[in-house]
Amino acid sequence: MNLLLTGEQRELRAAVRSFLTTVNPRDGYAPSGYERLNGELGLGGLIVPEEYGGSGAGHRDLAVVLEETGAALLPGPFLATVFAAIVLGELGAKEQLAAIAAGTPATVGPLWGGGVTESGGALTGEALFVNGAEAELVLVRTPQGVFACRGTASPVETLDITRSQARIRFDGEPALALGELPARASDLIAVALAAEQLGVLRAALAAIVEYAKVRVAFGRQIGSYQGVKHKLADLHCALEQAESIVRYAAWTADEDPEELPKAAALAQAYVGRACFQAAKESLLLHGGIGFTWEHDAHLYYKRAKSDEVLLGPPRIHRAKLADLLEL
Amino acid sequence: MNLLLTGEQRELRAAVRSFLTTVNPRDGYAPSGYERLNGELGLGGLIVPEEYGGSGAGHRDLAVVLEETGAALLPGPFLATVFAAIVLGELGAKEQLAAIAAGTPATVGPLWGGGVTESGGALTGEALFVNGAEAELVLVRTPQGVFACRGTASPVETLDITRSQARIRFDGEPALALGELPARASDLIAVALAAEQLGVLRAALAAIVEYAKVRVAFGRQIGSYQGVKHKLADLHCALEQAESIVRYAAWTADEDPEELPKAAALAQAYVGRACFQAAKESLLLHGGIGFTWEHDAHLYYKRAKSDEVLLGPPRIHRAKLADLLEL
Amino acid sequence: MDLAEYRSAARAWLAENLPASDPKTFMAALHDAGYSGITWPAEWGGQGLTQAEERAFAAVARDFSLPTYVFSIGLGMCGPTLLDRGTPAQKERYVRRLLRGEEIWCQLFSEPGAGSDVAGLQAKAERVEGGWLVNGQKVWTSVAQHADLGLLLTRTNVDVPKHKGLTMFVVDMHAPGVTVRPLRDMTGRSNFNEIFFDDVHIPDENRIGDVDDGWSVAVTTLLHERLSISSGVGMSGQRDDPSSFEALSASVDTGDPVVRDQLVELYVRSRALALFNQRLAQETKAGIFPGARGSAAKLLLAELTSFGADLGVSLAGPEAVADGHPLGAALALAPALSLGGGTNEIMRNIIGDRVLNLPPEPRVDKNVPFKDLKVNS
Amino acid sequence: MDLAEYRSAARAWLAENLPASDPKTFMAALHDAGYSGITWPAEWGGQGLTQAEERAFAAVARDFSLPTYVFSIGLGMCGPTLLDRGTPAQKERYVRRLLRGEEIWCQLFSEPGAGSDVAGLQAKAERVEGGWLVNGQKVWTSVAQHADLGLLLTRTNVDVPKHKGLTMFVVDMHAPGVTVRPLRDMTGRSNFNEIFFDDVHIPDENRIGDVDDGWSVAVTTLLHERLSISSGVGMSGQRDDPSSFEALSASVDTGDPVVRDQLVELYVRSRALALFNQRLAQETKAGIFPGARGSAAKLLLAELTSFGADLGVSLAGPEAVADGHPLGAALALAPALSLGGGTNEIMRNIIGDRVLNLPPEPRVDKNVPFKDLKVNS
Repeated sequence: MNLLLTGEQRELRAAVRSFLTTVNPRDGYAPSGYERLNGELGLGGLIVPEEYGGSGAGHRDLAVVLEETGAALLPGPFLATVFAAIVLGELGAKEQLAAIAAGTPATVGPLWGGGVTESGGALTGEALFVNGAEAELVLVRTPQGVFACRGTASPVETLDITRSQARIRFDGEPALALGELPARASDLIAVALAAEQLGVLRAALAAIVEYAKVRVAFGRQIGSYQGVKHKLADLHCALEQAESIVRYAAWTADEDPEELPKAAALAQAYVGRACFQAAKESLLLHGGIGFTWEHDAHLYYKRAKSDEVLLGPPRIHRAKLADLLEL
Repeated sequence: MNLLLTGEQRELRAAVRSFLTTVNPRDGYAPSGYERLNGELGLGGLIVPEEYGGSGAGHRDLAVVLEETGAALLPGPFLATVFAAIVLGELGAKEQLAAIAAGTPATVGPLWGGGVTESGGALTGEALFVNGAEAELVLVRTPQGVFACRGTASPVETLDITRSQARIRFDGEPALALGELPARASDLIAVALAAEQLGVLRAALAAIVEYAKVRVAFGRQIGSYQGVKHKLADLHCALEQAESIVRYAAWTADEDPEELPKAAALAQAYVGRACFQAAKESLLLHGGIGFTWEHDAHLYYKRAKSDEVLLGPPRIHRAKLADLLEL
Repeated sequence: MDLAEYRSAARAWLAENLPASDPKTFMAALHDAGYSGITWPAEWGGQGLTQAEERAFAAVARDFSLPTYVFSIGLGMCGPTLLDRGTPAQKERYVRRLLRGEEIWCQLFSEPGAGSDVAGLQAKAERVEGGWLVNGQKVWTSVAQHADLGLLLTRTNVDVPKHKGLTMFVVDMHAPGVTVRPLRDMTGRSNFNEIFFDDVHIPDENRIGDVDDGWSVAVTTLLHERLSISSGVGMSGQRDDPSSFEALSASVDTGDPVVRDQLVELYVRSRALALFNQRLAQETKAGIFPGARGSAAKLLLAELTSFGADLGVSLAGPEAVADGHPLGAALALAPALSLGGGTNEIMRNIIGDRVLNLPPEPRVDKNVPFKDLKVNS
Repeated sequence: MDLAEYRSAARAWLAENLPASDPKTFMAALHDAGYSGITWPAEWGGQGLTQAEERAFAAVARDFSLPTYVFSIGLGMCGPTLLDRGTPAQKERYVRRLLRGEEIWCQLFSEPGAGSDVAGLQAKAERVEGGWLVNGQKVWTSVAQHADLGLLLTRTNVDVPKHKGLTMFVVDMHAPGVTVRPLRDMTGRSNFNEIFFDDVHIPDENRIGDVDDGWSVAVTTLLHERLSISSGVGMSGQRDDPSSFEALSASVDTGDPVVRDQLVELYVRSRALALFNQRLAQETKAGIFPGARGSAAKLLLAELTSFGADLGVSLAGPEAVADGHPLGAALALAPALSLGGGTNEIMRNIIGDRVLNLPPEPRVDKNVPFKDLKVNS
């Protein structure tokens, strides 16, 4: 088992990080930015096999990238497309994988609960889809399996303004059957999300650590007070553990399929919680400025919470762990 | 509803507190001390009706006394006798109540789980009894009801050296049937225990607050560091809430029988946990000295934990609350 | 008139006069009826009655919805400060109109660079012909967009330690050079304002207290602020809160024992705080002043609010963060309670220092002239 | 010899020589076989090999039970300090015998009045004819009852700030005036000792480093202490711990979903720390020195241990606190991990200061002569 980044992964991280410095999380989906992301950096088809035009990278590489897009709160359908690529990869849907490698924005949903059913090759119902309005390829989870189908998308108001969602309605649209969703796809999605959460955690902590070095109260920097310092030390401990878990879970995704389900549930159970805690403390320790709309603290806070419930109420990951541990 | 102490209760508290200053929690059961406690202070029969020789006091008064005996870690069968008096009071067992008012040390058990059964007027089995070796009057909970019966007591090693326990074995000893245990008795026992826990919490917190004012590290008192100060502030918040809950629960015991079950479960769910947290933090913040046998910090820590599980694993109180709240 | 009569008269009056067409008209009528400034001296427009009547009216008023929000800063903080520290002429000029709702007040202490450390503020007032000239910025000001007058704390001396160079004024919010700008907060709404002072002239007769003695005046105001917050905490509003125990146990599926256990935790914490607040209220009624212990109630409320909103969203799942769901909105608002009226860290300091009497931190800002002190730029 | 051969030779040797009849005999044999002081210079009795061999041996040794506990302070702290800071004569005199187990060492820094703040110690050494005279008390000393020699930190100057008036010595534990008294701790056992020094004479040749420069020597020792603690944390011992996830899920009734959820919490925390420790170990192997980040692992282990013991007793109920139940014993021992090797608060300071580079606390003890400093009486 290897929990360290390779030299190549460090280079990948540096390239992605450098690209993302230009991103403003409030700007929403910028197709031109995604063209560069998919083109020059080749991130869109990162985990798509080379034979379909992708980079054929593993989940450890993917985790490195998602940590950075999470830290930057990258808006637009990047994560949604990753989720779709994971599902298509597990289903072996060549044509759609090629489309993703070519830069087609995609999504899969609903990620929790139901709402859409198939009958006679057509879909009926309604559900929430991450970036449902931006996606050109929409994968729909139904009790009858996964289908590709465009419905009518209406954007909804989201707590996390950096990640749009849409309610997509299906009124008997014909759908392309792609097969039953393998359980492994859900686990891989959980690991990918945890990698994003690790990035959000790291960025939220870094922001308050820097602020604590310069903000002054009662004649000294607030980071010199143990009331602040000890909280930040605890968050650093959480970050170290979260990073270790994400590296491990990504490693099982690539190398140890039997351990993957447990590692994926562990990653959601630990990292999701730690990420929200860090974002919350970061916001609070910023004081009044952290409560303003203009400051980014609330973007991390809201992304952290939205991520924590993205795949369902967080208790489902713990319940899954209890089952896997045969408690 | 009244959550404040009356003038009389303040006097009672002062008298008990003054008496208890002479108590050393490591000395074990001192019958001579109990003679004064039961005689001069009249605490043994505090809640025994006046017609049976007691003081006929209410549960609010009892809570005031137990808070003090808890804070002093009074060794010996005081709490066990209170539990027995509660059970006998609810059963209306006049003769035994009179014995208690006259100073007979008593106990009731097992407080959790089973182990003893009745058949043909005789008891068989074995169970743990708080102060089982010191008690002259032993009340035994069986599936067939409550019985008075002396078995063969063997003291056991306890984590909490300030409160002895014994395993009592019954080999067909004839037993006096006292009736079915009313649910109310269990609630009253839970409230009484919470009052003791409030005292332990208060004393553990007071000890570390005083130490933090005098102990010096790096040239200043440790209480001036926010790392210590903020922890103590949080414990103070817990103390304020614990006191409020105990006053309320004792009030329902006297005045609002319908609310008592919920209040009793609330008291155990909140105060038991808060008490152990305070005792633990108190010990840890004492530093090395708190780890020594000679220092009293570990006595509070162990009493707090032993109290928290005295009536069973603490989750039972929360489960009861869930039922009572019809969740 | 005994209290029962007082209460029923108050109830009858409120029933008759509510809902009101306009806050200012209502306030004037409330004052005419004798319910504004119940404990304030009659000399300045109050009723000169006791805490008993005030509490009785407050208890009755809880069943109604009074349109008095814009007057709350004046009634809770500015008015009491004027009564404590104003000259007779100032009381004459301001208090009655405040009680009648003729002038709306706001409070101008906090600055972007001086939050927890209010005394580190930098907005400066310089002596000029006939008064003072004010330049600087204030923030987190409620109701400023409606206010006619403001209680303004300024720096008048940088050559002395920070607490010793402040002066308090009443400022005309309509004066030239005063700009009020709504401050959008993380909920997406504007609950507060920023105020900019650009060469604003204030006559010296508007000064409250002595020159450079403004901190002692501010302490009075802040004391009244804390009292008005802590007397209210946890006592009401539970019904409307989507993350309260009552609301959550009605809205989430309790089939899972783990969910039930988490709701029990919320119940336990909520009851613990509610009972503590009731005990504090009973003590106050019995003449025991809660003092700094009120900070414990404020801290606990902030933490409970945060815990409840977090739990609520976690239990409800993805739907709670879309479509303006009330639980998502509660989560966005929750930090307000941890930041307004003193952060959690400040509350813990107060409890440690003033309730537990722990030794203070070494102060690096106590004896340093303000101009030499490390401050936020 | 490649590492695989090295490993299998070590395994064969350990299998042949264990269990041993007597620790000292075993240590001498271990040295003769070339497994004591693997990375230490050959000149002073070490093997002069690399970290690779040391790690290989440690990995093999984990499958055996080596009777080396009484030598652990010498091997982990005193020996490395001598190698770093001793004179050639001192190295010649002490190091080889230490590696061969001929002399047992202990470390004498902590005092009742100087725990977290080691440099605030008061045991004093005064210059006398031919050396020094030591008076004072030390505490929390492991293996002192077996020790032949001790590394002793003393105060030699009270007219300078506290860090600048300390001197380090090697003390003969059998010298007249040295009294070792077992210290009973809250577990009821004596895991540590108190040491009293009453006019104990130490020759000047036993001084390590310069007069009044003992703090820099102590820093070396403490660095080695932290390394030897943090390299071990969380890596083993889980199997024997009754409050580990594995043990608890086997011993408690998991019929209640709430119990299962609490065990999941324990599992999550345990795995989180175990994986962090594995990552640190992999980094170390890759040449990335963990430094102060090891304090995070130590803090997390202390908190996990406390959490597990508390949970275990709570799940097991009344039986866990009677009859010497292993869970009760675990609860009594749990605080040791939060107190030994630096308290949780000290760990948080280290993480804040040295990992996050946060600004330091204002220091009131930095430039004050020791005699004027506030210390514990």
